[in-house]
Amino acid sequence: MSHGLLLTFEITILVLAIFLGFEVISKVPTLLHTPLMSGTNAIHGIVIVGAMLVAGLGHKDTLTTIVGLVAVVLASANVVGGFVVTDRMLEMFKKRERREPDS
Amino acid sequence: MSHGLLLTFEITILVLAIFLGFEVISKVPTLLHTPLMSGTNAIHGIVIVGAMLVAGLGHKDTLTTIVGLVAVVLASANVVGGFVVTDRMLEMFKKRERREPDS
Amino acid sequence: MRIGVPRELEPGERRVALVPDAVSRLGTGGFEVFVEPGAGAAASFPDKAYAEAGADISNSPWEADGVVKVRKPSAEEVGRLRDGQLLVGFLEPLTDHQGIERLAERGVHAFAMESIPRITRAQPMDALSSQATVSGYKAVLLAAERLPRFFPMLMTAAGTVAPAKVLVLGAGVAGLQAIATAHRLGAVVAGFDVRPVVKEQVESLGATFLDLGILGEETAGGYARELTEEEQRRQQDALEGRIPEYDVVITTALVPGRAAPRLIPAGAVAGMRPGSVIVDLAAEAGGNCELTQPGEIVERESVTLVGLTNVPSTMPYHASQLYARNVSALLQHLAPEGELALDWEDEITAGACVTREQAAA
Amino acid sequence: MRIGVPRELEPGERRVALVPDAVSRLGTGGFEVFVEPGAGAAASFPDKAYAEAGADISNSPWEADGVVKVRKPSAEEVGRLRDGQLLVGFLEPLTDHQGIERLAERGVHAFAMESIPRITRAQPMDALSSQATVSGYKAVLLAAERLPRFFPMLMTAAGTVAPAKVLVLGAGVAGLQAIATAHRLGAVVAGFDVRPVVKEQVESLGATFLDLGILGEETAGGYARELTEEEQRRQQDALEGRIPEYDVVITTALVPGRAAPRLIPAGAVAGMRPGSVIVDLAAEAGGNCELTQPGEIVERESVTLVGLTNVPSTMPYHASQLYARNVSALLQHLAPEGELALDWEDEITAGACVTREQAAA
Amino acid sequence: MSRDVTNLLYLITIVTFILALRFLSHPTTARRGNWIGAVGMLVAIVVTFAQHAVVSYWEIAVGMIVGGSFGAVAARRVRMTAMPQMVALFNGVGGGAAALISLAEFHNLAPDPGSLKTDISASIMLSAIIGSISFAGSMIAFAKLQELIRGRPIVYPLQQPTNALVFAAVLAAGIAIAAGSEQQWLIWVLVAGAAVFGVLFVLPIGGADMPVVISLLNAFTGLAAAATGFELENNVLIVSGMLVGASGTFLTLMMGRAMNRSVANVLFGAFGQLAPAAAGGAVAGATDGQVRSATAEDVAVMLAYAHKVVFVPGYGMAVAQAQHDVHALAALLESRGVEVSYAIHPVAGRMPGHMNVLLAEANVPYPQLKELDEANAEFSRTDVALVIGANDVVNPDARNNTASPIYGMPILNVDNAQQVVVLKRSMNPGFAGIDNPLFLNPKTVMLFGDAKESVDKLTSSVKAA
Amino acid sequence: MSRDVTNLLYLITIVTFILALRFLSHPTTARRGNWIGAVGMLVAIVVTFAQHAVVSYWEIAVGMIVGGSFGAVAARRVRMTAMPQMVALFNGVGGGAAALISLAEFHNLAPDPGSLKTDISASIMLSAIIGSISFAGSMIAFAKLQELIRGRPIVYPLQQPTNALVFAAVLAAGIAIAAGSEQQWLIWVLVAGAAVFGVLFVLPIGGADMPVVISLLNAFTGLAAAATGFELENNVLIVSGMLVGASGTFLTLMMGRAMNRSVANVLFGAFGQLAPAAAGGAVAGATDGQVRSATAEDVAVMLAYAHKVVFVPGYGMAVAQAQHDVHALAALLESRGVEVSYAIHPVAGRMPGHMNVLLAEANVPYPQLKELDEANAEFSRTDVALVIGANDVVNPDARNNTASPIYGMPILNVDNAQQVVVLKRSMNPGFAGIDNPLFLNPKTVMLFGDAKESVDKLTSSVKAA
Ligand SMILES: NC(=O)c1ccc[n+]([C@@H]2O[C@H](COP(=O)([O-])OP(=O)(O)OC[C@H]3O[C@@H](n4cnc5c(N)ncnc54)[C@H](OP(=O)(O)O)[C@@H]3O)[C@@H](O)[C@H]2O)c1
Ligand SMILES: NC(=O)c1ccc[n+]([C@@H]2O[C@H](COP(=O)([O-])OP(=O)(O)OC[C@H]3O[C@@H](n4cnc5c(N)ncnc54)[C@H](OP(=O)(O)O)[C@@H]3O)[C@@H](O)[C@H]2O)c1
Ligand SMILES: NC(=O)c1ccc[n+]([C@@H]2O[C@H](COP(=O)([O-])OP(=O)(O)OC[C@H]3O[C@@H](n4cnc5c(N)ncnc54)[C@H](O)[C@@H]3O)[C@@H](O)[C@H]2O)c1
Ligand SMILES: NC(=O)c1ccc[n+]([C@@H]2O[C@H](COP(=O)([O-])OP(=O)(O)OC[C@H]3O[C@@H](n4cnc5c(N)ncnc54)[C@H](O)[C@@H]3O)[C@@H](O)[C@H]2O)c1
Repeated sequence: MSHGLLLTFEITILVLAIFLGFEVISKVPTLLHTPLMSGTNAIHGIVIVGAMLVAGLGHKDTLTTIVGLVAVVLASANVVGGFVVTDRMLEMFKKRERREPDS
Repeated sequence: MSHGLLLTFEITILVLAIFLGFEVISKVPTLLHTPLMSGTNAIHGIVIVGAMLVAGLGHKDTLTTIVGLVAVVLASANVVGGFVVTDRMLEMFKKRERREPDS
Repeated sequence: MRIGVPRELEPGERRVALVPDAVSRLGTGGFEVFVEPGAGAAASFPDKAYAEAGADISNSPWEADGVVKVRKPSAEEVGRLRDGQLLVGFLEPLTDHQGIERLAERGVHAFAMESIPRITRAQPMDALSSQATVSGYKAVLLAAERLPRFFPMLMTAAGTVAPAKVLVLGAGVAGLQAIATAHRLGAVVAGFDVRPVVKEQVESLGATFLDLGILGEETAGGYARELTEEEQRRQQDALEGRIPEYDVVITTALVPGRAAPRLIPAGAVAGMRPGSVIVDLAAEAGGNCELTQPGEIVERESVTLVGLTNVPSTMPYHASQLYARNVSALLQHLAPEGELALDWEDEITAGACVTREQAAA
Repeated sequence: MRIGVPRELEPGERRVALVPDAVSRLGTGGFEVFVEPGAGAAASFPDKAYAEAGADISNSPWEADGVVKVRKPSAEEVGRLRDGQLLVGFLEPLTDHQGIERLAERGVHAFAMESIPRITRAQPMDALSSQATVSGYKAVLLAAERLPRFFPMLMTAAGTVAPAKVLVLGAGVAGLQAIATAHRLGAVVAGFDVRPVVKEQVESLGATFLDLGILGEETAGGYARELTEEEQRRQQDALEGRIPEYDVVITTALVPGRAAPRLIPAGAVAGMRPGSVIVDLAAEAGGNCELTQPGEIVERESVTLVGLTNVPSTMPYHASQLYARNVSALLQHLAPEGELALDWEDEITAGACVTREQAAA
Repeated sequence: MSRDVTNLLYLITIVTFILALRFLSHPTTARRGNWIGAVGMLVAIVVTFAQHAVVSYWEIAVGMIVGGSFGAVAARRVRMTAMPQMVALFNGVGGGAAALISLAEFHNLAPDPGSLKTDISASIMLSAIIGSISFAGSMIAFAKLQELIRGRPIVYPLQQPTNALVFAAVLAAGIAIAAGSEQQWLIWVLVAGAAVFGVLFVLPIGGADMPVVISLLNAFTGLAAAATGFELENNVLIVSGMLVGASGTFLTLMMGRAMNRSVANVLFGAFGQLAPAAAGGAVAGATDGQVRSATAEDVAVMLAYAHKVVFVPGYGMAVAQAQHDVHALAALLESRGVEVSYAIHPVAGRMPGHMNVLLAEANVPYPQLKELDEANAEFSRTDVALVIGANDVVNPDARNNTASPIYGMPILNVDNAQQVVVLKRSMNPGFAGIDNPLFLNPKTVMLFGDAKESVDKLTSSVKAA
Repeated sequence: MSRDVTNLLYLITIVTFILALRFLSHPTTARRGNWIGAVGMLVAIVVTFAQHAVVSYWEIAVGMIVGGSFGAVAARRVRMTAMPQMVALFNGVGGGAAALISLAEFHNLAPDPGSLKTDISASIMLSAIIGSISFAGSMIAFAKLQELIRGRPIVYPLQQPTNALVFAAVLAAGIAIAAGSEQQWLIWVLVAGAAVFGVLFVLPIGGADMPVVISLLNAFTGLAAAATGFELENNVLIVSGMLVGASGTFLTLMMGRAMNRSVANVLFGAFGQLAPAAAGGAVAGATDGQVRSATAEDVAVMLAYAHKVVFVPGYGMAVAQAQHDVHALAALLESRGVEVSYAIHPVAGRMPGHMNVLLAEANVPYPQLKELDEANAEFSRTDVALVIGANDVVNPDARNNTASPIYGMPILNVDNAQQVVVLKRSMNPGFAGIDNPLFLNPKTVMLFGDAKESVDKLTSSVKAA
């Protein structure tokens, strides 16, 4: 099996992901624009997987490892910060809904 | 690159296709159930590609070729019949919409 | 068949039994109509209109094979009737026994509009309903005109006007129409009746049902059963407590063949705010209010009491139009091709007939 | 400051200048109110209610520092006024020059309710608007009671009742209220006015605008300019052609300080269906209809003409309540802390004042 | 063309199929969607032809012409009412093709030891089983609908054990193949056994339930196609097959829901354990004498594409105080070019003029209100009569049944309209307390629920249509 | 764990991310969606740790703790108002990580000739460029929002040529890498050049437009992550990265639309060729003195999640004859548990009682109507005041501006509510013919359009919310 075949499958995945991405967020209310942006921001923190792979494969030279580790640090900040910020934004949202009647 | 890697990518494709399938047809009106069923029926006529590949690869023995050709015949019927039937169903639909005012 | 339409002689009666439109409709159904000159004038139907509709205004209506009237004939009119002649009108069979006796003596086929059974098939002939519709509507106008207040709520630069509160007692045909009309004008409306099904009907008009905890039953014909004395007392007491909240009370409670139930004792009237109005549509049957003066509009305890006995007649044009339709429907039922063909097996014919040729029914 | 409320003497006038509610409100604003016994009786406000609101019903209202009235004072009443005293009421400054003269002679500070400028700030004092609201509403009731037909459409077992067609000429405050009320009752309503902005206003009430192709202008105060003679003639002609379509015509057209414009010639009345009704709210200013008899209800050409001149007085409770609010707002403007402090620079004070202490304004 | 280039070009087909599905889900775009799908299919075929590994051009072309013409002719000739069995037929041949591909692949690869990796052999067995079930099941469905065999559930003793036995045999053969056995006969047993199971599976299901079964088998064929994609390492087959598999499954569930029945009930109801739900019946397969209930979306599509709609209000509209909502729906339909009027029966409601009062309150223009005679003259050219909480006033017994207590009352002949929709909460009678045969009329669908809520749902659904 | 098993387990993460996105698009489920995403992320991290190829556990763990704590602390500490710059910051570091991965991969693979296939090198260059632009651009966006540098567009002569030049250089290096050059310095030039371009690209964009820019850069980071997925032949990276890339792009377009501006206008507006649209302003970034217009969906969410909503009808409601629709909206909100009332100004409309007549026609219950004083007492505990075609009666000039012709008229103090929404067709004045500063209040958003249509849209949107 050729490397080319794998590539075509990768591209197929890409195309499907594009459609899913569009499909899934069509018709979001404006008020959710910012939290949704923040939520997707957290999701692309998945580069942490790439960073771990690059940093973690033992047989690499020091530069690779160091650059990889810096990438891990950055990506971790993205992941944790992203989810926490989103949660805080949405919390604000929820609170309003939950406010008990004051009359 | 292993055959296993390709398989994982194939499965990834499968998963994405499942989501897309669900996503795309959520909320169809009941009246479209039958045409939509018919339309998807036409789409799985894509097995014709498989049939062509099986029948068309020259170095196979006769049985393969014959069975493949029968598959081509069946799949072609699926493709052509499927699209035509769907179109006829939807045509009926359109006509009603286009009817000119009669008063 | 020839039908005569005499002018109504009852004082204050402005309606007429057939309107020009009905005359032309009957004309195509094999009837000939004799109209007394001036019969429709009070209801805004000039003789010219009758003539154009094909009526004969030169012959006496009493010559015809049948006479249609709104009110029961006077003694003098009864004298002009003859054996076998048809008579249709509000003949008051349950209360005016003497009048019915007289008709029986003359041997007329007399059909009382109020005796037509209230079955689905007979709805086009149901003059009680059509005239009650007029009364219900008009009762609200009578009240609104006499009330020193607005019906609707208004929030204005000169302050807020609170909406009038209207109570309708007895939510039959007239009562429901009154509720609908008062609601339209913007009043806050409540309805009350002893028949349990009425609650939903009142609410279906956007009004509320006043729950007094007193419910009677419905008889087979859809009418209310008369309450027992004990029930009546409880009802009066409950109402006495609630009536002072209202600016307008419209009463329509009737039990066929009985005196109107007493719903509003004098004490309740005294409790009302000065300027309030009571319209008693049951005045003719003695009134639902103790202080009602049948036929008159009086003031008692600073409350205006409207006891008019013939409300539909105050809106003669449409009241006559509807009545004429009822009468035509009955005539077409009794004389399908324009020829009298009385089928005594028929529920409507048998039910509406109060006297027959040569013998009382 | 002490304010007196005398009983209105004008025949048929049932309103009162201050109601108990206004009395208590003024009480907290530094005013003392003297009410003549029986002043509010015709409007359903008993003396007891005034007393409970803090009014003094033992002193003569004429003793007070200011007198508030609905109608202009009679000659006899003017005699009881004194120099520097405050007088508030409908003083008819544009038409009753003699009366104003007399007031000037007495040296009273006279403020005419109808002269309050129609600016935003003065809206709570705008008695023309508040009383016109009453008139507009009542005009429809007067018409509906007298019309031998239904206003609403009804499709019944006894046939269909067509809705009444109502035309309202002049769609100012009263006209718009009439349109709204007739529409509520279910009539098919059209409105007409010479001011171009009115079309949208009529439509905002769910009615249609009758387009006669005649449009005048609006003056600075929001009033209509008087039409030229040529325009008037064209209007009459156009209306004469259209009016027979309608069952009810309500007219409210006025131009301040002039006789009411003639909109409906006798010919148009003759063209109407028998039983139709015209309510002329401009009767006091001579009437919009040629046949109107100011102050009376007459029948002409089988059409009922309602020419009552004091319609608000037929609904005295709410008319008084609104008027009292207007008067209180003016009093509070003229005497902010309960002490008279007339600021002649102020647009409202200057505009509403018709005579001043010792000298005519 | 190399295989990789082919696979990239197949992406075009994938995209068109996704778009086709999206478009098919919307009434206004559905037809366009079908065309887009057809174009994508053409691309896939051309691209496959161009792949240099494919050599037997002529044979394939002839095969395609044979199969294609059959499909085209059959699809064009058939009557509109026979459409469902056509879908079953074409679905069956698609499933058959998938099964045959697996058969050929196995035959082709098995003799070459080691060439059959576990995932490939598992795919072969799956597509063979599913394709074969789909083929045989669809043929039975076709035969039932075409009335070649009787439509009623066919049951016989020991049905369940038989089915289980056949299925177990198929499964055993399948596991053997997946486990690496390369015996040729296994695949024949597999295909044949699955076909038998397909027959047994569909036989006990009644004709009225066939649409749901066909939809399920349709999803099966999609899955079979996806499995062949794994066999052939082909992206377009995997994606398209799975799209159909997933959307078809969802669609099957929705169809079941529209019939008020669970899919399990449809499939296994005949075995007697699960009694069919009493109230509902299939919209597509109902026959005279049955009450059919529809969803708001369904009715909304009828309304949105109608030319003329007549509203028939009754006491139920008053009880629900739905007059404002009714006017909003009518105004929406008008804005879409539908001709709207209201048929007012003289005794609708509980007082003379009841409907007038309410509709005037909601500002319905008077000219849209039609009296009995006028309305009855219009029904024959009415697409949809929407009965809102009326009952007695539209009861055809008043016309036909001399024994009925309301015989002789003139009624609104809504049954002259093309379609009748009745909005009420239950099958309860109205004022007169009598049953209404209108509700059993094949033209009629019921939309159960409070009139106000139903009308609101209709309004939102019409907006979406 | 083998790489293939890892890849299969990554599917869990993929599924959670898809669900997270779906849930995030809906107000009621958004928070749950975020949690689902976080769980999926955890799965991916654990799975990656478990892969036997990964060896430097400790270094990685320390790196994660360092980065993670910074992220957690920064995210928790920041004030609510500073959220947007936080998003920019975290987006930037994500982009930076992607660029660094590419740098490391190139450094790792390039010395080993032939190991760099074209697709891999192309991916490396794409993720390096895009990631680097996203990193630098986000940092500038952060600095602008944090007011470390001034927020206004920064322009200077020859800006465009400079940008073009930098971009050309980056592109040249990229092409060289993709073409197979394995020079180490090329990648450094690429990364550095892209970073410079990122800076230059964002500098000229104004602070108010930053949300759109951040959204775009967010999509960029997603694309960069997807590209690293190609480098590493990793499915979760490809799918997740592309999901973010696609949804982020769409979101950017929607944000632009919500601001009534094209994205091109936002990005290149400062260059002067495209003047910013006069009417609209960003909802998120508007400042005092600007008219902000909102969409119906936006307002619908405000209403649906409010505790108390006060409707303020005026002459515009009458003109639009929207009273029935207003009542329908109010009833819908009530059914969702929102407390609803109507504030009736004594001179709203054109005749005394104008609003009363209309609202009574629509059957609005009398107790819900509040007089001026009563209503004003309620506004301070009102979440949303919905002004429907009123103007003069809510003009705060009547309270504050002695020069105003309406000074002294008591008005409805809607500006005491948390938020004010004004429904009218334009910025035209009302009866008094004067401007209304309420419309410029930062609390106010305008929903332009005919009142009836706007209210209808709100009703459908509230139903969907
Ligand atoms: N107009 C008059 O003057 C008058 C006077 C007295 C009697 N009547 C009689 O009343 C009848 C009128 O006929 P009609 O067709 O208008 O009414 P109907 O025959 O009484 O039927 C009304 C139907 O509305 C349904 N309904 C009740 N509430 C509902 C709600 N909230 N939502 C949805 N549906 C609801 C009921 O079915 P569910 O319970 O299943 O929902 C009922 O079957 C005639 O028989 C007439 O003779 C008329
Ligand atoms: N109540 C009375 O008795 C009375 C009598 C006479 C005068 N007035 C005066 O009238 C004013 C009343 O205040 P108000 O706030 O009710 O009205 P307003 O100040 O006149 O404002 C009405 C607003 O509604 C908008 N509008 C008009 N048609 C619309 C439509 N179809 N859809 C959406 N919006 C529409 C207009 O803006 P767009 O054009 O931008 O849409 C206008 O700004 C006061 O100044 C009062 O003094 C009152
Ligand atoms: N199906 C048909 O064909 C048809 C046609 C017309 C009327 N109807 C029905 O006939 C019934 C009678 O109508 P009607 O208006 O002629 O009745 P009615 O004039 O005899 O009485 C008026 C109302 O007063 C009520 N009432 C009696 N005693 C009362 C008491 N003590 N307190 C309070 N209310 C009291 C009655 O229940 C009735 O609703 C109604 O239900 C009406 O719907 C049916
Ligand atoms: N902004 C405010 O504070 C305020 C307050 C109250 C009233 N107003 C406005 O003042 C205006 C006058 O109201 P009004 O009711 O007191 O007016 P009015 O009583 O003087 O006149 C009644 C109506 O008759 C109309 N009219 C005059 N000549 C006519 C003719 N030949 N044909 C037809 N119609 C004719 C006028 O245009 C007016 O609409 C209205 O526009 C009202 O809205 C404004």
